[in-house]
Amino acid sequence: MRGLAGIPREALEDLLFQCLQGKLLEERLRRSDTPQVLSGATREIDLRGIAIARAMRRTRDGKGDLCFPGPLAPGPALAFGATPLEYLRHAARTRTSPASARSGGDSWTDLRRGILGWSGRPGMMTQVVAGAALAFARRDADRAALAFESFPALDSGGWHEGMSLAAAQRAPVLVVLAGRDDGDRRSTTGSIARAYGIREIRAPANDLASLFRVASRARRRMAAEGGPALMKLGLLSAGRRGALLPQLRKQLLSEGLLLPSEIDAIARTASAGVSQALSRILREGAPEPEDALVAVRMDSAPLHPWTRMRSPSPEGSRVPSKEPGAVHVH
Amino acid sequence: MRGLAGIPREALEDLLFQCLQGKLLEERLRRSDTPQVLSGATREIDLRGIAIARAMRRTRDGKGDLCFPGPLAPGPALAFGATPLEYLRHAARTRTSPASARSGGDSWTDLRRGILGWSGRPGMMTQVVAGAALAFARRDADRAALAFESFPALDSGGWHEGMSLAAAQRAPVLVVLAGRDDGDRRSTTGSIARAYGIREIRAPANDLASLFRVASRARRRMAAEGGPALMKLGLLSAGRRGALLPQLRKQLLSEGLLLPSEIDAIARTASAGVSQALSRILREGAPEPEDALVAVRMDSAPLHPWTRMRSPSPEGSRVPSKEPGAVHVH
Amino acid sequence: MSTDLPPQVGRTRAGEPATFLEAVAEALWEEMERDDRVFLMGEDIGAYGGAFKVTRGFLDRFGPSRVIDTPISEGGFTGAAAGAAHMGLRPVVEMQFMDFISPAYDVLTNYIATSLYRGSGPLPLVVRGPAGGGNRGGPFHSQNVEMAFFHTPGLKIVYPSTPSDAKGLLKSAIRDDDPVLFEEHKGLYRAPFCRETLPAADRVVPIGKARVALEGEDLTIVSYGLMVHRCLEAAEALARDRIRVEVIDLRTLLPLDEEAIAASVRKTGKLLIVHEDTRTGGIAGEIAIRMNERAFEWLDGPILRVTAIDSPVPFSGELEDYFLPTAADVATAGRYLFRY
Amino acid sequence: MSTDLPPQVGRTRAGEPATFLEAVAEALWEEMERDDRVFLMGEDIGAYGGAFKVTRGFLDRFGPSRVIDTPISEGGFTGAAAGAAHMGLRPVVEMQFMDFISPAYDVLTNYIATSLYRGSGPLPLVVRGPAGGGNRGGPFHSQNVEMAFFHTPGLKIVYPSTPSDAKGLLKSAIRDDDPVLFEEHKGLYRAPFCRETLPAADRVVPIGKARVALEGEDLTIVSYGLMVHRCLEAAEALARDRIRVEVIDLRTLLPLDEEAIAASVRKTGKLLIVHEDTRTGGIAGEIAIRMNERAFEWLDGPILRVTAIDSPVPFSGELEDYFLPTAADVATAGRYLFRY
Ligand SMILES: Cc1ncc(C[n+]2csc(CCOP(=O)(O)OP(=O)(O)O)c2C)c(N)n1
Ligand SMILES: Cc1ncc(C[n+]2csc(CCOP(=O)(O)OP(=O)(O)O)c2C)c(N)n1
Ligand SMILES: [Mg+2]
Ligand SMILES: [Mg+2]
Repeated sequence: MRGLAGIPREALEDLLFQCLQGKLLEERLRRSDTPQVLSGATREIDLRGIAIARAMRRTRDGKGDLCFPGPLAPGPALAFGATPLEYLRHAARTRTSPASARSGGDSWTDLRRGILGWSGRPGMMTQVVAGAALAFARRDADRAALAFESFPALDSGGWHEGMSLAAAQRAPVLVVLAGRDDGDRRSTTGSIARAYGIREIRAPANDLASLFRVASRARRRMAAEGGPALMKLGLLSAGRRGALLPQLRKQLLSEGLLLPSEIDAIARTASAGVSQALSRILREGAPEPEDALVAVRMDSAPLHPWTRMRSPSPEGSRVPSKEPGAVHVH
Repeated sequence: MRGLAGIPREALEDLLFQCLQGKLLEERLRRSDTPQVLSGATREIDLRGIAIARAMRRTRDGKGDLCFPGPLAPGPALAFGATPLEYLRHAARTRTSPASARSGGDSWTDLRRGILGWSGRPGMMTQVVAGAALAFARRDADRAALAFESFPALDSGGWHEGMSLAAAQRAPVLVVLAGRDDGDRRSTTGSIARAYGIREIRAPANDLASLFRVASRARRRMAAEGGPALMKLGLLSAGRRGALLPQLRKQLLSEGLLLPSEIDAIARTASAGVSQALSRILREGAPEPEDALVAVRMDSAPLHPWTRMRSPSPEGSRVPSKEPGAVHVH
Repeated sequence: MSTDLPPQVGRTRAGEPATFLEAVAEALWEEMERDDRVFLMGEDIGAYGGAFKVTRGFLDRFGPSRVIDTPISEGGFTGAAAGAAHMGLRPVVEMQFMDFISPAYDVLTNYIATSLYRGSGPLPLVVRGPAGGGNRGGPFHSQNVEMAFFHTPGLKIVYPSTPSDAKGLLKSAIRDDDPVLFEEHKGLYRAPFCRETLPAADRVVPIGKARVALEGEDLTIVSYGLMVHRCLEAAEALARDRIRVEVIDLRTLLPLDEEAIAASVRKTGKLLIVHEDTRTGGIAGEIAIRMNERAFEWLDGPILRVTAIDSPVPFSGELEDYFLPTAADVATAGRYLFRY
Repeated sequence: MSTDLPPQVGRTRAGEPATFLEAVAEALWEEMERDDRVFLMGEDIGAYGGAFKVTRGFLDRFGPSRVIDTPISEGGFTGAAAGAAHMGLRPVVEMQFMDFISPAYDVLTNYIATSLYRGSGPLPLVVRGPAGGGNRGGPFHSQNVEMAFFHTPGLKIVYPSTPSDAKGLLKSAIRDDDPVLFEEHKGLYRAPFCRETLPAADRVVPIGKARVALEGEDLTIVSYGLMVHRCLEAAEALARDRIRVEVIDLRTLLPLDEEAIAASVRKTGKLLIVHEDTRTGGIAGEIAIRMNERAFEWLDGPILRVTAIDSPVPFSGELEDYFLPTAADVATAGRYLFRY
């Protein structure tokens, strides 16, 4: 199949909207007047991640597919329904950020939407996602998992153990290799897939519609047959990256799927959302220091401030100290 | 090449001697009158490990090849010059055991001979051996490393990271997959080798001479060109295992390389060595308890026995205790 | 159905006393029957029934999707357990020996322990397995692993000393919404001296609460796991010298029940800590400073400890016996501290 | 040749003061020049010069066989370092951030730390890297890792607080026959307040010896790393209240120089321990029990501690500042303990 044939209109609208949103966000964040607090956010948003993630089954009840956006974050997270404002909150470390400003990078989880954050270990999340997929295989007919990893992550034992386990357990997880470089591997994605006895998915073209279609097909097959699959996204030159969105727009027009006025409306909505998010983020407050004390165990009472010696002897003294000038603390 | 053609006579004598030694040791240890203290030692000695290890360049000055005997221990260690008595000391945990009775399993190292012991982590030693091979690649023209691992060990991240690093650094290490089972891998040794971009060595036959030859060739090539290689030893039925040594003997005779009397002499030497080792081991003393305190750091003084409260207050008391009957300890 | 129960999970239903190992097996079995979200992962736990046969017969009863044989990849399957826990399941991961938790150190401390704090939700999972020395296992099959994780906020660590605690605490651990490490001392698994008839009812023991194993007025001894039994032996010996020892069994190491220790120290004025684990960096240190913070004025002598030696666990029997703390060591220290 | 030295290794030769980072770089450079067995492994340390540019220019000078860029596999390359050390080389492994040592936990604690004990000979290798918080790095780029390894017999742990100690101790670590973990606080790397003019001569600082950073009579404060500077600030504040503080900089955490601490405590009678690392299971505990064992009779107040909060390192600046101990916290505790 070529062009957009066979892709549902709703998916195409979404894809266009999310790609526009991503592109606008990226452009706005790159402008020289971007506030300092957002400096960590100005990374490229690879639209291919959006196209692949959009092919998953997304719900908002925690019963859809699962996605670890990895090195293509935040694209896939946006495709799973995260808003630009959430992303900016996360980048700006505000009180209302998805992780309450307690953790950064892409450590941002929203399980109802199916977004899974990480602990900054390239490769490790393939284990976690494999375990989630294992749960799907056991309990839910129609769920699958998606993980974006990078080539350098493949060298880690964490990735290997995750992939190996997913293969042994036939867990439905699609691992997409993407990132800013190809690494210097001495082997192909196909040979790696064969070493684990799993499927290789070829992403023959880099246009968004083809990627969506390939990912949809891989997802259907995983959900039906189980078992992981491996897919590689090649590097794109800046020019070809920039051409992805215009090409989608052109296809939509030339195949008569959306009218110019409809495309404009979608673009306006995306733009308004991004603008709103940007102006809103600057008004959002810094986190409360006490949030650093947030419980790390379910039953832990908020940590008492004893650390800081405000009450250095909570039990008090049985006998008064002998030192002159000693104080009695309770 | 077939038969024994091209294998140096010295190597053949050694091979025969070591295989006979291994076989005798195994048989004696399996007998019902084996002393209890050696119960941990009665494992099969796979002669194929001896044939492969004998193909390495062994010296006694710490400048030869290196071998981690792994799941085929102690065969390859014997081939690297370890004596049956050392093996029995290790198994019987005597004071004079290679690890001073402090550690067991195959955690037995003799770096002058080129034997490397482990810490009981399947797969991990491929890292260590890769690092040694890296040192060879850097400093020594003609050294190579050999590691025996098992199929289940391949699932570990440790193995993967070791193999990956060896491949990236072109370290000369031959990893032989051997063990009591083949695992349930969904892939072949060849596909695994290709995933790391390394050579697969085929072990077409299981006769000792062929294995020796294949390993010799692999070693020569590693030392010349660098880079790791992967080789699989298949499972052998008990019958075929039992046939390995008779076949070698037959080849030696039929190709006229050793006279029956020479073979007998070698067999007698091997037998005498094993008998001596067995009778000697029973007279060797248990370790001294203080050896448990052996320094774990180079500069650590022998640990003081404070732990046991023999001298609970080494510094003594500044003021006498107020308790009636208190003692003053110095 | 109870007629064809695997033997190690049928003691209590048959009204017989259970060993420590059987108590663990019963807890697993009952929790799996009670809650189908609970499932097991580990090496050789299925067809083979586990290295110590804790899970013998589980595969037949619960099937391969709830009794999962894993490859040798402790990091990988612990990470996978986290993923399954995210999805609402309640994994119980077996380490064949607790020593093998070390390849999972990274995922446990960085991903699993931090999940709740990072806003990624609770991760209810249990990592359990046989721990401890005295079994001639050598340095890699005898370790106590609590101190590798004690410093990690977000984890809980449980180390019971009796069958009834093992069963009740393992049930609590499985129902707990936090990740729990659960150590089972091999020396207790089949020990005849600690067989117990367990209540038939579903009884849980709360995590985070220590237990007074013996009441006394003169000296507090704090311990956990197998060493509790050594301390009780020592207490008997000391009782013959009219030294009345209070033995506190921590049961949970993290969070530490400092209130229970402080209460005892305020009564006795003397504190001895006993652990089988090696000395430097053992839990005795944390207890010592907490008691400095909370009960310094009540201390009538230094806080002391009896522990293993700072060395890997030796392989040979002679060396291992010397390495491990004994009841006699505890009694010597107790006598010294009493007289202090 | 010294004319084309990379800038970060040329300060001392040029007679200029060096930052902490430059002191580390100089130690590496000089040791590599002195001994061709020394080589480096780590992520992006070659062409890129390292995440913090400690090894900029090293690849050009020493070539790719002595400055080895590794894949992302901390366990693997630490294990490989052990293999190279077995063969007589002296590897120095860089963790890009010290946090990333956790995947190497297994090989470090089980293989490397036990080697000498197992009769496998010494394993001279160094694992070094940037540690500590205050840099807005969040939970995975701000950790102090000492307590993950403090419990492991066979390792040494060094955590210097000044450029001259960093240089002298790193040289010692590289020449040491034991595996040494070497933590470098990021907050010291380029801190102007701790620039120092270093002696041009080859000077080593012995491992295992603490340093009296400030002499005093009233109160002992023990610390290490960046926190030593906070303690010195606090001591200044306390001096204005006529409280004379003795500040001990541990420099080496393992083996712990308990003699130096005990000597000070016997003089002052009061002990406060300060560490940036989180509270429960921190080194303060071990110091507390050692001082109970060795100096209890001299204690005129409880042993107390000021530490970070028991939580992962928070990401946002506001939260991290609240999480970390400050000089003011130390002063408050010091004042309290003085008056006790
Ligand atoms: C265990 C561990 N080792 C190293 C790092 C540091 N690290 C984070 S990302 C990264 C490079 C990953 O390369 P790639 O996945 O290609 O990402 P990109 O080049 O797109 O940034 C490294 C070395 C880490 N976070 N964790
Ligand atoms: C990290 C770790 N996990 C698990 C084990 C336990 N273990 C030791 S050998 C082994 C099986 C290895 O299988 P294989 O290599 O085939 O050995 P064989 O079957 O020949 O005994 C297992 C699970 C271990 N020693 N270390
Ligand atoms: Mg990259
Ligand atoms: Mg096997």
